[in-house]
Amino acid sequence: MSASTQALSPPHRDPDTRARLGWTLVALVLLWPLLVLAEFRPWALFDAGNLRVMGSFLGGFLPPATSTEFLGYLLDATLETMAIATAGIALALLLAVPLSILSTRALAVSKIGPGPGRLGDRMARAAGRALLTFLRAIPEIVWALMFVRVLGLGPAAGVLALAITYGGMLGKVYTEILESIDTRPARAILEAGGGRFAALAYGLLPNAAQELTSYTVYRWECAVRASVIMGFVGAGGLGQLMDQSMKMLNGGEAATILFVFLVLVLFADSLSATLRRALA
Amino acid sequence: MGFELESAGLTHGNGFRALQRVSLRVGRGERVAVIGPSGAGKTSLIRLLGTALRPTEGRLDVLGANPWRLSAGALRRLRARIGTIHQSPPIPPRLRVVTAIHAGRLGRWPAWKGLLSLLYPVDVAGAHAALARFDLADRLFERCDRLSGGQLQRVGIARVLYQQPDLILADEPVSALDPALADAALGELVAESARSGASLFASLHAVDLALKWFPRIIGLRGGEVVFDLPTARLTDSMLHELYAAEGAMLPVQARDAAAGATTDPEADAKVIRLDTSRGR
Amino acid sequence: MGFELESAGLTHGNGFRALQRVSLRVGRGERVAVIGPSGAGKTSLIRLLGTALRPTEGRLDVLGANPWRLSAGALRRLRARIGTIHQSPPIPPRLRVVTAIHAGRLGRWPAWKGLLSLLYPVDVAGAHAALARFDLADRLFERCDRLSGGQLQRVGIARVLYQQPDLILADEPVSALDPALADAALGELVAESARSGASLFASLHAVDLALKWFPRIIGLRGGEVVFDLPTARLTDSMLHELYAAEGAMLPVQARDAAAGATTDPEADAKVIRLDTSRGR
Amino acid sequence: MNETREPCAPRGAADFCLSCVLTCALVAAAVAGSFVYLGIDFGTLFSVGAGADMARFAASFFPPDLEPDFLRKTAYGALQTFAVAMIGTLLAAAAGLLLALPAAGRHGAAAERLSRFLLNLLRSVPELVWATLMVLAAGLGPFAGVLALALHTTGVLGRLFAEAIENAPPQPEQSLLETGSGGVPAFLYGTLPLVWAQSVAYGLYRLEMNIRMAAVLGFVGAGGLGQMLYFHLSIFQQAQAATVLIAMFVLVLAVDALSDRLRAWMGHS
Amino acid sequence: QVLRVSAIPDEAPTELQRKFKPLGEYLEKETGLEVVFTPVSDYAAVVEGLAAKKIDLAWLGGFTFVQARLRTHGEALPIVQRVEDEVFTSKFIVPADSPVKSLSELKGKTFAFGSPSSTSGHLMPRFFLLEDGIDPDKDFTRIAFSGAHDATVAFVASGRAEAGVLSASVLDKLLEKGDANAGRVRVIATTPPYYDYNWTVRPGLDAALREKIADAFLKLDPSDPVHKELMTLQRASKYVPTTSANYDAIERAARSAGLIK
Ligand SMILES: Nc1ncnc2c1ncn2[C@@H]1O[C@H](COP(=O)(O)OP(=O)(O)OP(=O)(O)O)[C@@H](O)[C@H]1O
Ligand SMILES: Nc1ncnc2c1ncn2[C@@H]1O[C@H](COP(=O)(O)OP(=O)(O)OP(=O)(O)O)[C@@H](O)[C@H]1O
Ligand SMILES: [Mg+2]
Ligand SMILES: [Mg+2]
Repeated sequence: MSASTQALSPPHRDPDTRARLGWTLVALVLLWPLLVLAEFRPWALFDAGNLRVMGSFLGGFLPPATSTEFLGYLLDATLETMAIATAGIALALLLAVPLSILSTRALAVSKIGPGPGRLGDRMARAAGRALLTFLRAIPEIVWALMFVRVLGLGPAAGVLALAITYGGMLGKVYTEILESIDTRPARAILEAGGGRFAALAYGLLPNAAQELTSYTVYRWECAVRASVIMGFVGAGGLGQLMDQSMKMLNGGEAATILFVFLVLVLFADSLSATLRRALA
Repeated sequence: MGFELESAGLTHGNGFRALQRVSLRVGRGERVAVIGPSGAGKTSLIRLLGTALRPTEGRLDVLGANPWRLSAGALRRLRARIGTIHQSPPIPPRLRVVTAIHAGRLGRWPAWKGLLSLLYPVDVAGAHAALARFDLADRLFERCDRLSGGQLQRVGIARVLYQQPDLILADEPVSALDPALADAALGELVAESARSGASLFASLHAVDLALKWFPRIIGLRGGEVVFDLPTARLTDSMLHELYAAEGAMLPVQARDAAAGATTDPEADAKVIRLDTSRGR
Repeated sequence: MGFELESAGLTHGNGFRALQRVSLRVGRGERVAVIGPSGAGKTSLIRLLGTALRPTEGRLDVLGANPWRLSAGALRRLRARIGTIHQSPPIPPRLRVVTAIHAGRLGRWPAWKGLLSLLYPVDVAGAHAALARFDLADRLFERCDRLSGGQLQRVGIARVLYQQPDLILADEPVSALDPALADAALGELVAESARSGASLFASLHAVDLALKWFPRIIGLRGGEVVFDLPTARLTDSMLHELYAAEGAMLPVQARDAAAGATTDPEADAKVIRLDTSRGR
Repeated sequence: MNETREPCAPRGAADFCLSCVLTCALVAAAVAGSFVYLGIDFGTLFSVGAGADMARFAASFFPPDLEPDFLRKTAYGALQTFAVAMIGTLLAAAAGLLLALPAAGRHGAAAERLSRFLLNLLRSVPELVWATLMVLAAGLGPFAGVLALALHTTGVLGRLFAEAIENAPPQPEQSLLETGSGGVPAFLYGTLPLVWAQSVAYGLYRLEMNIRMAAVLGFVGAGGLGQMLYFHLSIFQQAQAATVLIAMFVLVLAVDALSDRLRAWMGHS
Repeated sequence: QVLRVSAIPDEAPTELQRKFKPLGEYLEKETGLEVVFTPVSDYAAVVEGLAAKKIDLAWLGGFTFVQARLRTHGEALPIVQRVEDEVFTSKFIVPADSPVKSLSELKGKTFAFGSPSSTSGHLMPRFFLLEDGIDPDKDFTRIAFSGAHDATVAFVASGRAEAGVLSASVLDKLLEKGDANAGRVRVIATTPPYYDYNWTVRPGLDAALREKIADAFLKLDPSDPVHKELMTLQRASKYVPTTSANYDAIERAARSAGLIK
């Protein structure tokens, strides 16, 4: 073997150095115009005037609003928001699960080799991915306006809009999670003649189930926060309430709503922890 | 027919040429061992035969068909007839042993059965029988990450036997087992091949086991077949030559240091001792 | 002193008792091999000594200190002096070989050096030298998932030698290597121990290698020490007994079937042949 | 040889996972309950005119406004949106990683609780609220948007990173800790290479979300595509809105392609 | 049989809902239909709802009506409006302690409109600013859309924007209520009058029903205490019939301000 000659003169330079240095430089050079465009001025934060304005606003957060009328609104809004989020995520899963199974590379038997049917497979995968991208690249509000034409004002249009965009996002993230774990077990099953679902269930899910679940729960939590968009088409909820109080700079109400948000997030977090433990 | 290779070659993605000019023919029910130094290409060869990699040159025929000319469905059926024991078993750590064994038959089972078995093991008795052959019956419902190295390797073997393939490919199937168990496990593999008429093609580091259990031995070095002989015609010098190159490349000063400092008078004796009669 | 165990025991999380009543004393610079059937507790013992697991009973002393009484900092310094070669090297697949080797010295290096080395390898020459001892110098900048099984195992050994520990624990360090290379690699380990005065404690499946390179052998079965003797005083019958139990448990009818069908007249010869003189 | 082992009995029935079934039933009940509570009727969605109606709505976006002047404005908006989202995400990724380590339980239980609560707090305040606060703190303009995105995204990425870290196989890092390495280097050598790809994917994915989220930030003067979309949709300038949507689409596609490329480069087939 | 009603969100949706409650009950009584009010927070949703015939009756701003008219090919019909809506104005405000005295001094400042589709909060002020030689897109350093009239006051009062504009009637209402934010702003200019809000019915609504609804509004009499309360909430002193042609001027203004292409 030729190694003996190399052994005498060890390569003292990492062959990757140049590429790494180059990419770092490129990144730095590109960062500069971005900072300019975003008007990055951290010192503005410490401007005395700004601090005073913000301080007095934050002061307005106390005491939180606790009038019974407002709490009544809040309870209604919370229930409605949770229902919208749950229904939306449920529909989103109907979209996301098949599409992500379709577009996960680790489940494509034709990638091995590559073997027969790779053209069709590749096209199906590309179509799946394109559909996912399309679904989530169009903002919720546009979908919502479209469904308003058919379903009228109210939660139905909001739920559908949520389902479509979140379906696109969940599908993409599911795909990425399935591809980023150890895919050798799934591959071994495909190599032993197993099908797509078998490889998914026996090869990928045991390792990925926890992460998939916790991401889904996180998305549910996002859907709760996204109720501001649902408000656009008459499916009120917490987000809309929050939006109003912030616009009116009504700190007390905002504080109460924020507290509800925090409670919901903590709930989602413990739900996710419980599910993860169950799946461990 | 088991399989046939005609001047096949394999170049890895990074341009490394792992196999070249390999021509082999293994008949139905035949038992062949492949031996060779580390990095010789044994695993690559087995992955080629398992249709996990596609030869970059030459022709490959497995179980009477050229896998890379088959339709997707036919390839899948072919793969279900090939069982591969991997060097380190590709089993998700969280899977239970019974499920890991069932995964072997996913190629034959309809999809619903595979999915059902994940919820409720459908063939406990079959999995139990396969495990019992390797002294592991009591670990049926254990999680795979609670097994010792040798136990996990045996689960990998049991899974392939449970698959009931027509061609068994084994990549160092007993590397993590003690001599007695290694011998017994190879005995099981040989017995299975004899019982079902499946061809058995195994790569082995333990030359004595290869000589004991296999009537035909193939020597591989640097990606090429060095010899392909009935066991009886294999000579000591052939084996020496097969493993020689690498011994010679170990830097000499380190060995000298060892020899100088060690208290064991045998440490500076001839390092490579291969004796075809040992273990027979 | 190397280490000392006094009637130590280990019970795993699921209540499985992997070790019991183990008393051992290994001096500085001493070389000891532990052998025993699969599931005997070899890996458990080595993890105990490597302070990866805490004994559930008894007393443990490593390098003159009880690790579980030390402060966090002192425990860390102690661990930096223990090098463990794992049964399957726990190296992230995407790491490059040079980085994987450098990881061995993280315990000695200040944090900044470890961080820097991730970007630009700080000690290419050192890593190169460590690899060269195992005939792998030319794979310095390769990614670990592009290595063969044996190559990866050698990277694991080289990493521990690069660490320069005072106690080398090796869990089946040569299971994926061919006989010649296995012998040479053990030779390197022994030489290192002789040069640096480090104790060497290795579990081995290959009894012949254990007998050849180690002056003292410990037999482990069912979590208990069966014998602990100078190599010279080990008898054939002791070895037979050590491995006997499991051979007896393999179902007999399968063996018979194999013997009946096989063409190899030796297949039904005595299965377990252990000869203390072989390999010497 | 191992008397402690229980004799093997195929106890398949005992393995039937009761709590799994209960959980599934609970989730199903929650979903059904939600639909009932909202009184949603999707019936009209499948009525005769529905498809045509939606198609008419979609058709009203065509053809998009391609006048050079407007294109220039859109391009500038797109750049600014990208810049705001990018800087916000970068800041968040750095902060998120720092908080993820204690949140994954690496520095003791107290640190875990604290950092988890901090992450939850950051995340439970929607971008919009952060934006309002940041406008007060830093004045009207894109920088307020950057800060708002960064604060919220820190909470999100911190949590996602922490879970990815918890899910990664522990052996590599464990083995380094056993050689006495410090916590941070052990993480960098043992776990980071395993979670790197997934974390970058999450980061890029969040970048994409933030590009879209800039739509909501538009009205606090953070400008960019978001404000344009809001403006043109509000006054029914569908042609202009279509151009903005296309620009957003292109940005999302670009980030998607970047994500794919990066992950392939990091060695995932 | 239901009458589906909505309104543009020129104020907070909960506020709209509260205001609508007595009116809804009154309409229920007068028409004999069940009245369902859906508050939304997006102008476009109301117009889409009207065009898709998912809403029967909507409270629209002048500019929103013009958009609805275009979107339904002239078939959306305005039926009634308050007398105040015939001479509507907008007011430009600055923080009380600002040195600014006239519109021309606003150049180089940050400026808050209401919603982009608001007549009094965006369209007409923009039109009159343009006539005064101020191009909002070029002459203000930054434009923010607060989303609602009362939000504009909050924006300006808190210093988030250096100036803003809103409907005169909302500002008056806030001042009456003694709103804290309204006390912290100062009016620097008022626009000439124009036609604004009206109640519009969807295309194809049964003519008899349309008449019934219009009559119900026109019948409202401030001397009746029940009606009085309802009208105070709506800030109406009297309802008068209106026609589509009244809004042609707004359409022209919108075209010249480039908001309709
Ligand atoms: N994915 C890959 N990309 C690039 N090179 C590879 C890849 N896999 C293996 N190789 C290289 O191909 C050669 C043969 O590898 P292979 O795994 O077949 O060896 P082997 O005979 O099984 O060795 P061992 O006994 O050590 O397992 C090795 O030099 C290895 O470095
Ligand atoms: N994490 C764990 N939880 C429960 N049981 C375990 C765990 N790890 C190992 N065991 C059990 O402890 C026993 C000893 O395991 P250990 O890994 O020490 O065996 P070993 O001697 O190394 O065997 P091998 O030669 O097969 O590697 C085995 O029976 C194994 O099933
Ligand atoms: Mg191999
Ligand atoms: Mg072990």
